[in-house]
Amino acid sequence: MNVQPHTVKAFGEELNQLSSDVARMGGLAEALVADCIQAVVRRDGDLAASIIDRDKQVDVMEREIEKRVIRIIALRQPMATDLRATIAAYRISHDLERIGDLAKNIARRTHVLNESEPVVLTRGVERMGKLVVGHLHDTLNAYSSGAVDEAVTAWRADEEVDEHYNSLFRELLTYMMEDPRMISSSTQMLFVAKNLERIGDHCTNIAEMVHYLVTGEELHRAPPVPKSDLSDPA
Amino acid sequence: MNVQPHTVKAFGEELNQLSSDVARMGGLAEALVADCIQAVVRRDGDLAASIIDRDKQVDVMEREIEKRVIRIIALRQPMATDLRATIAAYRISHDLERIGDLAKNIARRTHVLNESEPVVLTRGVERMGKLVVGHLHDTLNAYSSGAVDEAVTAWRADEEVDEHYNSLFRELLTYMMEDPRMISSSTQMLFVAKNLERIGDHCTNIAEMVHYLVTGEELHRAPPVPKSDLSDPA
Amino acid sequence: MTDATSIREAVERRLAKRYRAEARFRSFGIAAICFAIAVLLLLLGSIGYQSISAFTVNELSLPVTLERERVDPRGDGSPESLRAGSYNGILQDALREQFPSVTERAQLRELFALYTPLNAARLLNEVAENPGLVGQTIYFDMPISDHADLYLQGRITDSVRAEQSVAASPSGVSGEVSIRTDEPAFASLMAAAQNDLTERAEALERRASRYRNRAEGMDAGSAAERLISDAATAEAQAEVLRASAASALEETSLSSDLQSRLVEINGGVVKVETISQGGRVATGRALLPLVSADAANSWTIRTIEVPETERRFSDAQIVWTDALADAGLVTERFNTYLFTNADSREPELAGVQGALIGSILTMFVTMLLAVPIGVFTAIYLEEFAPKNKLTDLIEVNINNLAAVPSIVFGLLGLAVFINFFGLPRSAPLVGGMVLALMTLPTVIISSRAALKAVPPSIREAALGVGASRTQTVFHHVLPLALPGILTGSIIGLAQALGETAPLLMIGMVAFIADAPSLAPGGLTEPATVMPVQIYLWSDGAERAFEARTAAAIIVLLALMIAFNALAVFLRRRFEKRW
Amino acid sequence: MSVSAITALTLLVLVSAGFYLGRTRAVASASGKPASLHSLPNYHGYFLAIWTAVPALLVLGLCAVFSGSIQSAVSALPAANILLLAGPPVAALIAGLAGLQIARGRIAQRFRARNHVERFIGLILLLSSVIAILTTVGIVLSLLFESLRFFEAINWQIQDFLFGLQWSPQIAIREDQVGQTGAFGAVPLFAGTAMITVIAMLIAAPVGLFAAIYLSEYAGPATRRTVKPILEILAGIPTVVYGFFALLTVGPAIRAAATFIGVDGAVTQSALSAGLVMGVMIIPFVSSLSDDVINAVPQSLRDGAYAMGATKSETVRQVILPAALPGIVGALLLAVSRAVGETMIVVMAAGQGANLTANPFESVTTITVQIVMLLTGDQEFDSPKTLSAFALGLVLFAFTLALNVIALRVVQKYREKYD
Amino acid sequence: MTEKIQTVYHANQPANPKVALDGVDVFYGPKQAVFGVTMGIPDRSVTAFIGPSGCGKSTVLRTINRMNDTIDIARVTGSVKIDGEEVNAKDVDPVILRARVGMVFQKPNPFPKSIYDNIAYGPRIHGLASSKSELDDIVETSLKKAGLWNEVSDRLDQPGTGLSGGQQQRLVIARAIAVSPEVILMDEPCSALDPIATAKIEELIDELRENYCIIIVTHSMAQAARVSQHTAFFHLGDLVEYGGTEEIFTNPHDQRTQDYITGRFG
Amino acid sequence: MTEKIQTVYHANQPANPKVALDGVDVFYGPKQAVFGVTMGIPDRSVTAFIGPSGCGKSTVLRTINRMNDTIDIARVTGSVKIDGEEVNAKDVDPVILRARVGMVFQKPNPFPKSIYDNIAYGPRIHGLASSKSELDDIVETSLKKAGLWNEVSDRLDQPGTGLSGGQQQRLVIARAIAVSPEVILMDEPCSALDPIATAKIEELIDELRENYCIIIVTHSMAQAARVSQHTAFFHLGDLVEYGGTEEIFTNPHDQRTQDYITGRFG
Repeated sequence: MNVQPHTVKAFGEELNQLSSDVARMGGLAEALVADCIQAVVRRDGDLAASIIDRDKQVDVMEREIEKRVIRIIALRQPMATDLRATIAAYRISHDLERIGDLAKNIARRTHVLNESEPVVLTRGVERMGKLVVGHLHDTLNAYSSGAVDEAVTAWRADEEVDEHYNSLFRELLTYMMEDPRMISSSTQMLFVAKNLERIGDHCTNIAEMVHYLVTGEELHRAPPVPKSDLSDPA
Repeated sequence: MNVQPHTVKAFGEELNQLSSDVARMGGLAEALVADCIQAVVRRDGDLAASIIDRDKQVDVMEREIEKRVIRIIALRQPMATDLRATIAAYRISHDLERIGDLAKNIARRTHVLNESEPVVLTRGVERMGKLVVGHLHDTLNAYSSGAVDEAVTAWRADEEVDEHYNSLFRELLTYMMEDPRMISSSTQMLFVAKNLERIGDHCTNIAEMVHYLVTGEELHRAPPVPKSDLSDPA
Repeated sequence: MTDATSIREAVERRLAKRYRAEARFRSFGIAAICFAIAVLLLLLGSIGYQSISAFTVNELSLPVTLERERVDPRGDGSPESLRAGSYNGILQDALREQFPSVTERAQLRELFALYTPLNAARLLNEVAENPGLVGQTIYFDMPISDHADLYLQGRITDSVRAEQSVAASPSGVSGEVSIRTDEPAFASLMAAAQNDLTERAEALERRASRYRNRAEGMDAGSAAERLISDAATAEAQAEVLRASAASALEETSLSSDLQSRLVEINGGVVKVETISQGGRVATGRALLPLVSADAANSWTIRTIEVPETERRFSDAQIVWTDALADAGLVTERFNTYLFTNADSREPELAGVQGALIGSILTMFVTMLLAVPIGVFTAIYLEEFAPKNKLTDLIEVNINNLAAVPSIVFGLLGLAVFINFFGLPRSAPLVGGMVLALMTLPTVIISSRAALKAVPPSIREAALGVGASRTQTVFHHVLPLALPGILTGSIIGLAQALGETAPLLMIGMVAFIADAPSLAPGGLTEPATVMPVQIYLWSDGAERAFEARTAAAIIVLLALMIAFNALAVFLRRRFEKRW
Repeated sequence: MSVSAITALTLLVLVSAGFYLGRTRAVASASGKPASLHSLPNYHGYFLAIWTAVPALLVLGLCAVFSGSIQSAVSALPAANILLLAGPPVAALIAGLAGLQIARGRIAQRFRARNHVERFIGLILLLSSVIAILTTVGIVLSLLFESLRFFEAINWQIQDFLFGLQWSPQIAIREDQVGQTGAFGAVPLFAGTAMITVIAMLIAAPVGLFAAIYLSEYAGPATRRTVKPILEILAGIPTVVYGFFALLTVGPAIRAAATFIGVDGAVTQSALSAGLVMGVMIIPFVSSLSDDVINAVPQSLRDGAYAMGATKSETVRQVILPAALPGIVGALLLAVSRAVGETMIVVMAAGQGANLTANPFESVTTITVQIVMLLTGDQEFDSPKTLSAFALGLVLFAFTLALNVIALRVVQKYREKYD
Repeated sequence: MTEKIQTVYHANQPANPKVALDGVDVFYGPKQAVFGVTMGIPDRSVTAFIGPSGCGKSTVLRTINRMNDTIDIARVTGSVKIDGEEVNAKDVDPVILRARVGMVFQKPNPFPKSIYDNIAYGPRIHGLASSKSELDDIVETSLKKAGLWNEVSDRLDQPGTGLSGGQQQRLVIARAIAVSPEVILMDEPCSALDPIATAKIEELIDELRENYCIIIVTHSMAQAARVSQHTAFFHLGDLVEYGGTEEIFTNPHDQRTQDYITGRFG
Repeated sequence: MTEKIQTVYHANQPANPKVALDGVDVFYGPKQAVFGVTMGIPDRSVTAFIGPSGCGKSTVLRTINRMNDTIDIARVTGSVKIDGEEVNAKDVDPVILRARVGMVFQKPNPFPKSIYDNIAYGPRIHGLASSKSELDDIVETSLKKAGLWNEVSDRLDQPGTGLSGGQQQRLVIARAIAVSPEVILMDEPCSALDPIATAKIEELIDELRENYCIIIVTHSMAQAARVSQHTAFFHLGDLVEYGGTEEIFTNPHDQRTQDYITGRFG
């Protein structure tokens, strides 16, 4: 972003380290989300277990980034872009941690799902999952490259995820009503979908932070679209 | 905490303003949570509508606090306790905003609930809600007074909320299986309970920040308690 | 080289050598300071030592009978009449009264040289002031002559008395007297004279041989010839001396270039001229008549160590002075003449009062001109002057003026003030103006330094609250710089006070016997100043002027120390820290 | 009471009246609000006082200058004495009153009295500083003018004056020998001056320099407090005292010492004794100038050297002296010019014989001695003998001027570095 | 050097600037030190001038009370207006101007007089007090405003130079206040002080802002951030950017400002 | 004054401190300026001394190379050890000590010699180079280490005083490095410099830390935070708190440290 390097190289390095940590954490979270969908779709208990394990790593990274941010603020008094980069890293790491948590939550639900019948709607969840992973990927790319346009695109795309979630919700509800045996697993699927929707929300947050980081201005959320009756009020 | 005031009074005032803003925001969020439970219990559509409206205020406050925090970091270069207070305010406001969002989400669900039969389990939700509101209240008190012990107590109490949530989850599941007509409303109730559980989690976060703010050290989360089969993997 | 221990070794290897160099360097510094202090002490010590005799004076107090007809020839007691009196005669008579035996003209001249006739004028003044004295006999105090004074202070010669217990009988009481003893009491004197003669002969011979040696080393020429002739003369003189030395043990005539021997016997003094009969008989003139010609068992031989030819105070004068002193007519007291009299040809009456007044008048003019002009110039240059060619020129100018030799200012004064403007020569007015011009750069430079030392922040502060430049300078800068300005001005004036050369140029070197008046009119009267007075006296023929010079120096130094003490006091008292 | 005293008193009263009038008028014009005045009331007072005093004093000054001519013009008239006595004061009073009247009308609320008063003060200051220039002009003109007359008297044989080997101005006093060649050859004087200066500097330079170094770098505060004033005493002693010292103490001592070691022809008034004493006189000059220069070297440089592990002498020799060198050179040059121009010591101690010799035990003469010799006593201002003193003065002035200019340049450069 | 991008202070340009500079150039001899600075400085707030050494910030400051007049070789062109009144006009008396525009310098420079006389000097030369009691009032008010009254009220007759550095600087501020200026210029007022004294001065500046137009030149970006509401960044004699302090320190628009503020020095 | 709470540097107290102070008292005449300071300063890191004016931080610094010796009235008691070797012992030669402990001062003080001679000064007086080429090597290495080589390599024969303030300060650091010291003391090395020069010096300090034990006294807390790994806070001659810089600036244990760092001055 800045061609000129910091005169105090160590400061520049610290900032670089911070953003590369965030990027690495993003990669980890992205992998967790992709894998948890696979775990649900393939009913893969081992993968689910590994996700739960890997999420701990994400949590550790978040704590490290938080420490690093406080350290930078306390010792370097960052200003302007540097300050924004620091704040953005802090916020994004928080979102990524939540994403990791949500992925972990999804992975946990595979245990329950595996015990019941295979749910038909895994297809829908898989599609929604791919969409979310795609957005997450784009957002993180935008962060790494500092491309505002990409971030805005990713931010806009969240509506699509919401639509997906609403249709899934309705379908699952119908499903449960049709076959009460499926209630337990469908409920789990409901939560999986909800979690994916939340992950999408966090992507939006990240995209907003990228926008702030680059331009210094906040992206204002569009006014909430009125929800239809059967859609889930998010 | 510090008897001595800041030599530059404006700085001290800004910090005080920040923490009083956070406290005010906390009060608002607390009211939202309490009201949304009332709305669910009493099936009060008007209250629900007002909650949705008031949440916007919480969102605005969060953005204001965020701006203020960045302003303080950029212009005042806070150190030591001041830095921790600033960071804590930032984090807590974020949690409070989430709490507001979750309360709003609960309020939205009353619309759906009102259309269906009254759910039996409102009692359980109400109890759980009261518990959560109580914790939130205690945590916010701890923030205002800087009492670490209270914060730690509130932090510990989150397990209780989790237990409540798990029993509610099981009951609702059984309920749905018994009466498929209740599926739609029970699902909503499920989400209400889940949201309350999330609010509890946010209380924990706030308690952690209070601990950090006062002592400068982080409260480490206890290792997750192994969940029973039918409990919801949070 | 980055190895810590090897670096340490390298450092340690050279350490002893470095410390030796250190000690050497330091000792140079100490030596320099010791040298400076030693010279200062030597200077002050030698001047102090030389001045001692000038601060006391031996006063001759004679009973003087102011006979009416001699003092008041017209008899009307009018001032005119009193002025016509023959006071010197009265003084001469008074002195003769003490030594009735002195009658020869030549001896009388010697006797009257014990005081200076200028004292007659003093006596006249005393009588004129107090006509009631006429006809009375008073004790008149006057300084004894400078030589007598020096003699009494032991600065002309030492003398040794040898007590004799051999019976000696003088041949008479006055005139030519020969003293006869049974034993050769005077033999030792003969031996001493012989020794003395021989030594002097040897010294001459040594010098002659040195001349000859040198002449041999030279090419033949006028210089060599002169040397050779000099050597020949010396050898001839040595010959004569040796001859008289050889016969000395027989009969010695104590010539005046040998130590004088006086025999004090029976209350009289006989100057030994010849010794004969193997040292049993000494013959000479009675300088002071003996009371009787009886044989005496207790008498003294007094040796005056400096030969009579080498001093300007004869044996007779020594004896008379001693006699006067013994009679209690000579008293030693603090020399007030030094301060109450102006210059005089006679050292014993010479004083610095005239020069002091001249100095005061001159300094007054200098101060009045140099200080205000200097301070104004400094203020202008430091605070107001724009940076341009003119002010640059003034600056360079002043710095150069400060180092222009003082004598050049004298030339300026001579050419401009005296020749061009026609101001009077030798006047304090002109001297003051010349010294003012000379002091001006010093005052300007020290004032500027004092102004410069006031931090610019004070000026900014005053300008910042809306003071004008003039207000800034006169309210803030000048008061702060004042101690420095005063100190600098006083030091400049002190310098001017000690300055001599330019005043020589404008004729302030004249002999001024009357002190100028302190009134404004005195500014144009001829005058001299302290340092010039010192210069004049240092040239004085009379030996007593040496002491007077030294004393005048002490007075001048005291003045300058007072000036500098004032400067130090002002600096201490008013110095402000910022 | 004399006329002048009455005049002075009247003028004083008039000026005070002017001051008071200005003040009151200003206060009145402000209509009770002094803060609304452009200048403080006192400045209005000063303004009127100046306008009263200056015309009056100018008139008095003019009367004094032209009094001679007026006197002769009116002496024919009866009652001229009264007119002469009373005229100038009355005229002065009238002028003062006129000035007061003219200036009075200008006092007003917005009148910039302060600026006018300040401009007047500025003018006085400027006039003062011009006197310094006039002095130099006076020196140059008088020296040049008289020198030209001298050169004219010796038929413009300037080269003989500058390079001639014989100096005997007494010859020239005889009318028939005016301008004879060889009589005014100044080389012996130059040589004598040079020899004495060299001897003096040989003493003063090392002693002064080392004393300064020791005082500023080694001595403790107590030593500095005692030794510095002692050196200052040395500087404050008038030169005539040094001359006396040289004449009576040093000269005889040197002669005795010279005779003792077998040098012939040693005299009391020798170049050596004058040079030695002059050297002593210049010691404090060198040491105080060097001290200033050394002290101007910032402490931080010393700290830097000490922190590198340098010893004191290394710090002095390798850091402080190189840093101070230009200043020290300047100081030494100033000392040389001082030695060249010094008069009294040489007059008293160096003798008067214009010997061209390299033997320091002999007596030599210098430029300044000759100036003194030529100009003391009775002078006829037309004889080349007297005029030659001015030519010598010109040479002296030119030489010292050149030295000073160089020295001041060097010192200035040095100062700029550390200001 | 002549072509330059001048960021106009668009959003916060005050409608009625207290001090308005328009195309101000300053030359030192033949060298141009300030290039066409145009800016409006609002009343009742603190405006900070920042930038690297030699960027001309102090020079611009000194055009406002014509302190550049005291430097022989300095020459100012362009217009400087206070309340719409031209400052550089020939008929403006700089003495009166400087009474309207107080100035505080880098090194505390109290007069070596008593504390009382330090404060009273300005009112005295400008004839602001007609009686002793009026003068006493001015002194007390000024010292109170400068927050120094409690510390020195019992020793007003002692020299101002005996105070500590920070107190001296507050004394100097009180002295400036005493002539009731409208604008106070401060040229690095804290650079000679330690952090404690600095904090006290900054607190004082913050209090004074309510009544005066304060312009402060500072080396320390952190200080500019702390005390000012508006910040102007100068570079090589150009006004590069001028805006709200928060804006400048979180989101500067010009790359040079950005680089300077974040410590990216070439 | 005598009773005091001394926070011991527990966690980060290095096992083998490069410089160890034990009960160091310093007196100026009859006045005690430093009270029993005990601390161990680790090698290959930057330790900052902070505290208000007159807190004794510079005085403590100057005990390490015995620069207090050059002040007549200063007296030091207690033990100062470098690598376990007592510094204050009578038989320790300050010349050798100062060759081991370099020092950089507040005002850049290059000698008025050429850049080359400035650097070569130390090696020359200590006889560290046996040949001209060896000396050339030392000069080049030192200038490179001080990051100045690129700026001055083509004008080594020009005077060091002609450089800019920041370059002069780096020249002085290079001069200190040239005698291969083990410890480098810096007494407010940036207080006379502008932000740009300061940043460059800070960068240099950060680079040098890999090879030297650096101790820096600074007025600026921000600077201490930026450059140091360890920070010691002094107050009224006491060492109040000593610890990791991050710890001190985010979570100091002593109330006085807290108050000072957060700007709460009495």
